[in-house]
Amino acid sequence: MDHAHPYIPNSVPEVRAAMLVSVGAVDVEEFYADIPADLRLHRPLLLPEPMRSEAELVRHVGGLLDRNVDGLSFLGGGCYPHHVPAVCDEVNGRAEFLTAYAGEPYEDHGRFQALWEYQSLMGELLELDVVNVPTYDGYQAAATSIRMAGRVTGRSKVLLGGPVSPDKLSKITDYLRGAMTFTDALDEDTACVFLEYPNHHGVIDVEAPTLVAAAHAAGALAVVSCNPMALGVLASPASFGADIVCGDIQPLGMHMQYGGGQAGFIATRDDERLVMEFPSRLFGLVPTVVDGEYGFGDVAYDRTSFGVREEGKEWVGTAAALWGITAGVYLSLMGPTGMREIGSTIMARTAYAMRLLGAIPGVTLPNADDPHFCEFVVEFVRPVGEILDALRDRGIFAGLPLDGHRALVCVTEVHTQADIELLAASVREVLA
Amino acid sequence: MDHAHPYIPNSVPEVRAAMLVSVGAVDVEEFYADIPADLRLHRPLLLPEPMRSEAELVRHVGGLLDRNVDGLSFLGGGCYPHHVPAVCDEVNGRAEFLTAYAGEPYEDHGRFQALWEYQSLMGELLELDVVNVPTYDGYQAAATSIRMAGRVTGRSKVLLGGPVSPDKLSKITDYLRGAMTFTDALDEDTACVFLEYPNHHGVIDVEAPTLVAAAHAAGALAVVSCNPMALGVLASPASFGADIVCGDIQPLGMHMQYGGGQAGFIATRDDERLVMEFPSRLFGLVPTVVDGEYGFGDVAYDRTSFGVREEGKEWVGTAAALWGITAGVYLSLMGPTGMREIGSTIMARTAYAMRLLGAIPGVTLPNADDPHFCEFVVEFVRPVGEILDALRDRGIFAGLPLDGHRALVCVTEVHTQADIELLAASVREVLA
Amino acid sequence: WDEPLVFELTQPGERGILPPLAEPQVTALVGDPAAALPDGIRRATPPALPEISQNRVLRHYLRLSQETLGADLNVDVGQGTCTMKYSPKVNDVLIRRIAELHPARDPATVQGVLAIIHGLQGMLAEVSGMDAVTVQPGAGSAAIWTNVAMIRAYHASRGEADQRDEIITTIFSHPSNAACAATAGYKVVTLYPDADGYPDIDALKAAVSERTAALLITNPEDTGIFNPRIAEFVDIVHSVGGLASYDQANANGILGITRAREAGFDLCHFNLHKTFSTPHACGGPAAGACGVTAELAPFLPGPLVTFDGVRYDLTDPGPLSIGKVRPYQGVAGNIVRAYSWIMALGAEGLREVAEIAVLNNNYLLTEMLKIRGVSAPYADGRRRIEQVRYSWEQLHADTGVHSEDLGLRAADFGVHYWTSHHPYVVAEPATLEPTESYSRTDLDEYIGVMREVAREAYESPDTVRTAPHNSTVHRNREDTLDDPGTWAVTWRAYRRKIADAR
Amino acid sequence: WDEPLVFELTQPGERGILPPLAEPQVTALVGDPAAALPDGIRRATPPALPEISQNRVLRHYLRLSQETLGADLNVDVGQGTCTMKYSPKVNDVLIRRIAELHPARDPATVQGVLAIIHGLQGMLAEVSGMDAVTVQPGAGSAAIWTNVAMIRAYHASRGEADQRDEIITTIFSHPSNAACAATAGYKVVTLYPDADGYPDIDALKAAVSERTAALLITNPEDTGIFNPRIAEFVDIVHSVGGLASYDQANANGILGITRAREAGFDLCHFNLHKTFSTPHACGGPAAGACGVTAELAPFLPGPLVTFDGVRYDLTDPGPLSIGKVRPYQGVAGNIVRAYSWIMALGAEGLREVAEIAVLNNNYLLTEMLKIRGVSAPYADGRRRIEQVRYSWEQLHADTGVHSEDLGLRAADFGVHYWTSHHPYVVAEPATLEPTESYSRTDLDEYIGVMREVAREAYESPDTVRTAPHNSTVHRNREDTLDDPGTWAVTWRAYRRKIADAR
Repeated sequence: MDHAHPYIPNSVPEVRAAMLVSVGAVDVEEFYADIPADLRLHRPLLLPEPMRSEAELVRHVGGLLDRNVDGLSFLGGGCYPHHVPAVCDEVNGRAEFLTAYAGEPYEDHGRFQALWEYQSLMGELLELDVVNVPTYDGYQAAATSIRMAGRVTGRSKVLLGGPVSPDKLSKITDYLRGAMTFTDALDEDTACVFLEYPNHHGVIDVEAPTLVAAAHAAGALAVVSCNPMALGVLASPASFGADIVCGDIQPLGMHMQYGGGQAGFIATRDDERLVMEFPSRLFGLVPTVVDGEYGFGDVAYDRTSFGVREEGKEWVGTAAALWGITAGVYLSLMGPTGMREIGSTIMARTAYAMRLLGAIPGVTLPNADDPHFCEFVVEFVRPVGEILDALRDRGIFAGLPLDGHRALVCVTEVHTQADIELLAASVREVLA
Repeated sequence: MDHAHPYIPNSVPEVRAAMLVSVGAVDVEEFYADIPADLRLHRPLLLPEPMRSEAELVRHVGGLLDRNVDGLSFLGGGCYPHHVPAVCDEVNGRAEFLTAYAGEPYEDHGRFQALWEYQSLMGELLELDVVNVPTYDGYQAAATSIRMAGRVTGRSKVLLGGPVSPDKLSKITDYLRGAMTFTDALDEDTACVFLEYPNHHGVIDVEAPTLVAAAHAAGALAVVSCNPMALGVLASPASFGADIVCGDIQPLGMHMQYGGGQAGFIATRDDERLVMEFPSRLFGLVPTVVDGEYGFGDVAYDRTSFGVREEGKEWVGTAAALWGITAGVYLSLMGPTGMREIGSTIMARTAYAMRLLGAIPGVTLPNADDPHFCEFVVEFVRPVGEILDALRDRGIFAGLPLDGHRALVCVTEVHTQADIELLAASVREVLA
Repeated sequence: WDEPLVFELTQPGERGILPPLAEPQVTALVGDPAAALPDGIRRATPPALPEISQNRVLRHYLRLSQETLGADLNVDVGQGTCTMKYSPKVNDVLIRRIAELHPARDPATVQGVLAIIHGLQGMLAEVSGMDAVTVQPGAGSAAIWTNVAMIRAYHASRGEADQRDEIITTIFSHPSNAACAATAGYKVVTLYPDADGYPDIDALKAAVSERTAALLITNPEDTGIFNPRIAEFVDIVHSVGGLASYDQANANGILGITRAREAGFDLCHFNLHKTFSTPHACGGPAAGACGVTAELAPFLPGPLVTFDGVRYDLTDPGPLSIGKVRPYQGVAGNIVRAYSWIMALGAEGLREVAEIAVLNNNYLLTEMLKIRGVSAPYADGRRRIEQVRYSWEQLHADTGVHSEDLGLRAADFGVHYWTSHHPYVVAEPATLEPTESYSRTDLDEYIGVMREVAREAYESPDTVRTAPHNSTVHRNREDTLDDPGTWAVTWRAYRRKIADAR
Repeated sequence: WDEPLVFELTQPGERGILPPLAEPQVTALVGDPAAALPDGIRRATPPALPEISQNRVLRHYLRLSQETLGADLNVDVGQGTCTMKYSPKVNDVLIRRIAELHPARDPATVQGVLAIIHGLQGMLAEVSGMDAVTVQPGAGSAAIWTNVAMIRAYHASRGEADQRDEIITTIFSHPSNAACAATAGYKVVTLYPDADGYPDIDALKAAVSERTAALLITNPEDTGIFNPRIAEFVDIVHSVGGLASYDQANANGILGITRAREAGFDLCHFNLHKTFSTPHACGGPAAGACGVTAELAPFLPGPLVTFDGVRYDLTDPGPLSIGKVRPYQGVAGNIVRAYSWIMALGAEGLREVAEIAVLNNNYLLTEMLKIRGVSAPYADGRRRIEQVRYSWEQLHADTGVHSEDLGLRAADFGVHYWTSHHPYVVAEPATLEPTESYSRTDLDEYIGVMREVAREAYESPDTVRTAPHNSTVHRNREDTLDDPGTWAVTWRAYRRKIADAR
């Protein structure tokens, strides 16, 4: 390059030349001496013409993103629209947190503390003593939880205890392949019952405790995937005996970010048999050489593939730590009262939306009498694609299509009474 | 309040009560014992119902701001659309800088250093040794610069050396009232010649050095208000003898922010007579008790009204320090080459816009042959309001109306060739 | 960090950011106009700015930020008179929405931001009881200037411009009251406190005359003492034809309790960065608001933001207006922040702000007075409103340690206070203003540091005298700052006078 | 800061943020469904979360951030293998635009973000030479898993799932290669370096058989040594019917120089948070990309982001697909960042990245080897690509000081390195990877610290052994972390096991 690039300080031609002299090289080609000619790319990469300036880059990318269309959205199904407190963004936008990585517990004391606090705050919400540093997402958390149950029990079957989203099931299926399979029966081969709470249709299954008890009676574990946002009002799965609780923390302070805000949690009792099956890092509070001082470090590091490669439990890598810190900020801000209030608001508004939509001719609600959290299934008299398209033309993204005539509609604290009424009026119009 | 507000920790009713006990008060009313009943407001303030939650607040304010309309803008005239490097926003958004205030040079060493560096970077751009901590805006900087000239010379007249925006003139007029007046002649009563460089019409007056020399010949000072963005390509006013140089740093890294990005600078030679007339704070590099260590402190603090109240030079208060830090970041990023390049780009695109608009029937350019920086006057054959309204209907904010048939059109590095061509095509259409 | 000066980071050729270049077709048509500038107007020597890659520029300023004790990072009750309150982060996010809005846009295209400006004007009118409000001034002192300019215009409109050449203020009002009056050409008369700490009413009576243009006064003053006879003060000034202008920098403790209107003021001003939570930003941008009675309204700076029930507009204020005090409509970012802050609190919330600020202050007062060596001059045993100017006079007499030393030593513990209260009417001053933003635990922590620092002053005074010990740098050799031969306001001056002279 | 645990900040009744409440009309119609939940499903005891005002929560986390040594703040060349490069701030700003975008939106409404995903896929296909790319994996290890899953599906589709039960990797490839293979049910065969530091080709020949499913290999390995016979390795595996998958975690030094295609690989992966600059975020969110040949493309996870020349769409990958590896289309924020980074550089810029990264590394190598006690095992006297795994074995032998001690001591000077390279094939390791982001001055500064720390190890080893001295906390008593009786993963566990047990 004939001038220096702002991202590459030593691309200054004179500096580059001086450094070559300093290391006794004629040319950077010397450094590539080990790469045989037949492996070399003998032409420039064919990439789009770059933007010379930041101004042009912003305009280019902004111009592309302008092609996204806004609207009033009732989409949920695993990624939820919630208000993200500004403090959450402030904290995860801090240069220190955004760009830190694998420092030691000393120069990165703040990062260790923030993640340990995240574990601890989640522990209070879940009423469990062990919570991992986040894994990638709720899908991975579910898949790993099931395999943990398989290892703990030495059994290889998993029984699904309710509707699970097809995408999540796809991930789980791939992840269990060769190790575990699905079953319809609860018997001596069953490693665990897996259930969602609330389930994929937004239903809060009041029989969940019964299912958990049945699993235990069969010597199986109960793995419960839950929406942590609901736990200010719903009993924690641990309170009715769940052994491994997992899910996605996206609702707790992460923007949806076109799917970039997902992060998975896995939690268990402080039982060595369970703890030793975690693939993830687990940070622990630890005394230091100074009395009374809190330090933090890795608990049972030699479980992990970082420590012992293929001898570790599954594998661990960079996943979603910053979202853990953020969820910690969220829970610190919300406190017990905030979590109760937001749960109540969501349930009330969800119920309100169900009432309004259920009253529209041509709409039925399959599970109208069950309690719901944050989403519910709507069945239209006409094909769902047709209805959703017509609503989209009105600037409303009314729900996720499930199948033929059904859609999943999501309502949270960000949807006002007026929003819900607009949805209902628009559905009525479309069906009229 | 029956619950605590997130912004008011001690609004927890129990804490409030306990603190009252702790200070031996029955009630907060005790603290207001000095306020007589007839001064008390015996009713609640009549304010709009507040937003309970941050989510609702965001929606409310966002909803109001949705009423602003976007478009392709060619508005300048004192506040300019430039690309703001992301690093500028990152730095001025840092909680430490955003919320610091009046700390000492020790615990706020970083703030002092950043502001001193701003002064120094501006000093290089301006080729002057003394630059103030920013004052409010370019208007204030101009008004104060003229009064400084009045005090230094002991004279009371100011001669304008070219077109000045009516608003700026309004501010200056108010500020000089009782102390100085305008004149048309350069004589022994003239404290200074005040000229803009480039001037209010975007014209780079090539006679500026001559005017400065004439002022000096009359024993007057030359006060030059300049656009610092131009100084990568234009000779600095100091290079042709300006005594006091002032202006607004908004172009150097500040978003327009509906006028919130303005900040004023004043600069002079390192001449005690001039320095002692600054009302602003001036930070200086200072040795500390540790050899070789750089500290920072206030230079000649006893000039200021902070130090000596009404005996100080004019007055000083909280003004626009953060924008000074930001301009420092901007200049650090741009360097000499960046400032030259951006100046060249702006001049080229401005000239291009002049060529294209000037070629349209019904458009004339009053100063077509003068060099321009960043803006120029366009004269339409039809009333300017009519033309601008028609362009606004096409999503183009084409310029600032000056008077009857004239508008001021601004072009910077953010306007691409295509933008300029769209403007020209639209003007042609409207005039057709 | 031992972070160098930005100039020391230069590496010729490095670039921090690249600007766009003119397109080939543009250049083909117009050439390079910058290169075509005539000699003497074309820059001959590039500015000696440093050349630094982007990563290093960022690192430099991030490190400097970490070397700055922002209010967000500490229990910032020590910058009394400045009302260091929590500035909600959500408001910083909201203002991004106006980042690219040009201030001279046609009002039809900026109805949103105008609605907010108008809304804030209305809310501040209610908070002050005044009839009309402008939020154009750039900060508190600019608002004081604006009020002085309106006072001058008012008297001029009545033909009394020359006659009324005196403005009265008090020593515990912000120095800008005195300084703005002087800048506007007024003779300044300063009232000192009487034995109770109230501005001396007899001195006022003696001072007023047909030469009196106005009284500029704070209440409560920087001592936190509310002057109960304030309405009398106003009446006295009115009785000679003067105006009364209320500096409401200290309004935080009296929101919803008492207003400018009830005391009879003609003008008042607020600092949005104090009472209304906008961030202090290392010393601005801030924002000021002026409120006036209907009689003074014609003198307001223009244009006015008005609402006809359907749309917001910018209206010319008429011939009596003082004109512009600032470009455009003020510091819009802070206007949006202040609006949002009030909308997050409402009437009940503002009153809670005031009451808790005052409760916190009296709690702090009670605990501070238990510390050896400190006192709260004036109004002995009485309550204060939202702040107290303390005196370490006794501690100084006992130990020789100055208040400033204590403040610097406190910084070693992560808190601080400032002592910029010239002239030192209160000896060895420290002004603490806890606002509503700090919890009891926070205040206890602050008090703990004060107690510890005072203990050190008595037991190991050198530790305090040589503080700071934990800062990036050590004590300045201040003398060079007042000597024209050595002061160095810029790097170029430093090189010329000091570095190259060696 | 001596910042407490967040739980210690609680004050019952304080609120950090308030959520909206249901409107009165909503409540009138539906009541309070949460309260109506049956016992056992309704939460009986509120979670024992702390109760803290907003200002204090913010202060807590800001202080913790300052206690974290982010890459933005230091010359972060010590986290070798991690490619700590400058992550441009502008990209963080750009992604705000997708913050509120639901990932299951109809493709017609998200053409912008799909265009970017598709664009990045195409650019990575060119950079790797592969035929098809997915950016769905959540990070590098997830991409490795995805490749292993595709390998498994490929062999299954040919009826060889059971027969091919071995995966071969090398000790200097990331542990996730071995671990993902094991998780997928494969027996793992690990190759060690020969005397020159290259993976032992004879060992590979001995290892391959009809049981070989694949070779997972990095090149250059974590030693910075490029294996010149890599195409032979691939051929050997191919010759027995296995696949070859290229872990391109270390691609930064070879961008535009050599590609997976040229060496004959079937699959490869990139870490967008390494080579393509997305921030490391304390350990994610990151993003991974997998590239495959046309033959493997049917096994890609779905849906695929496709373009028909007019519009972008999500397309079902067909029956051979492994299915989902992650919800939705991946970590969109990082996809936008990586796209923007490449668009700021172009082909010429990427090549400059590689060349300067390699130049910086060899500069660092030259200077490091001048320090007493350090060596660069293997390939003596040869150049390295983008990183070097150094050994302090000599220094340890001389002084008893461990590499880890040196790293902790370096942190006292504001830089650091990590030593998490288990098992320690290289004794007393330290891996330095300077990338293109650091200037010569930065590298000199880092080298200076290394020199000083090594000097201390020889001259005052206790200083090093007891480091850190400038950190917030001191050395952990690590033993409690491996004991189920004392480990404390949460505050509730700590209270139960330790605090309350006292």
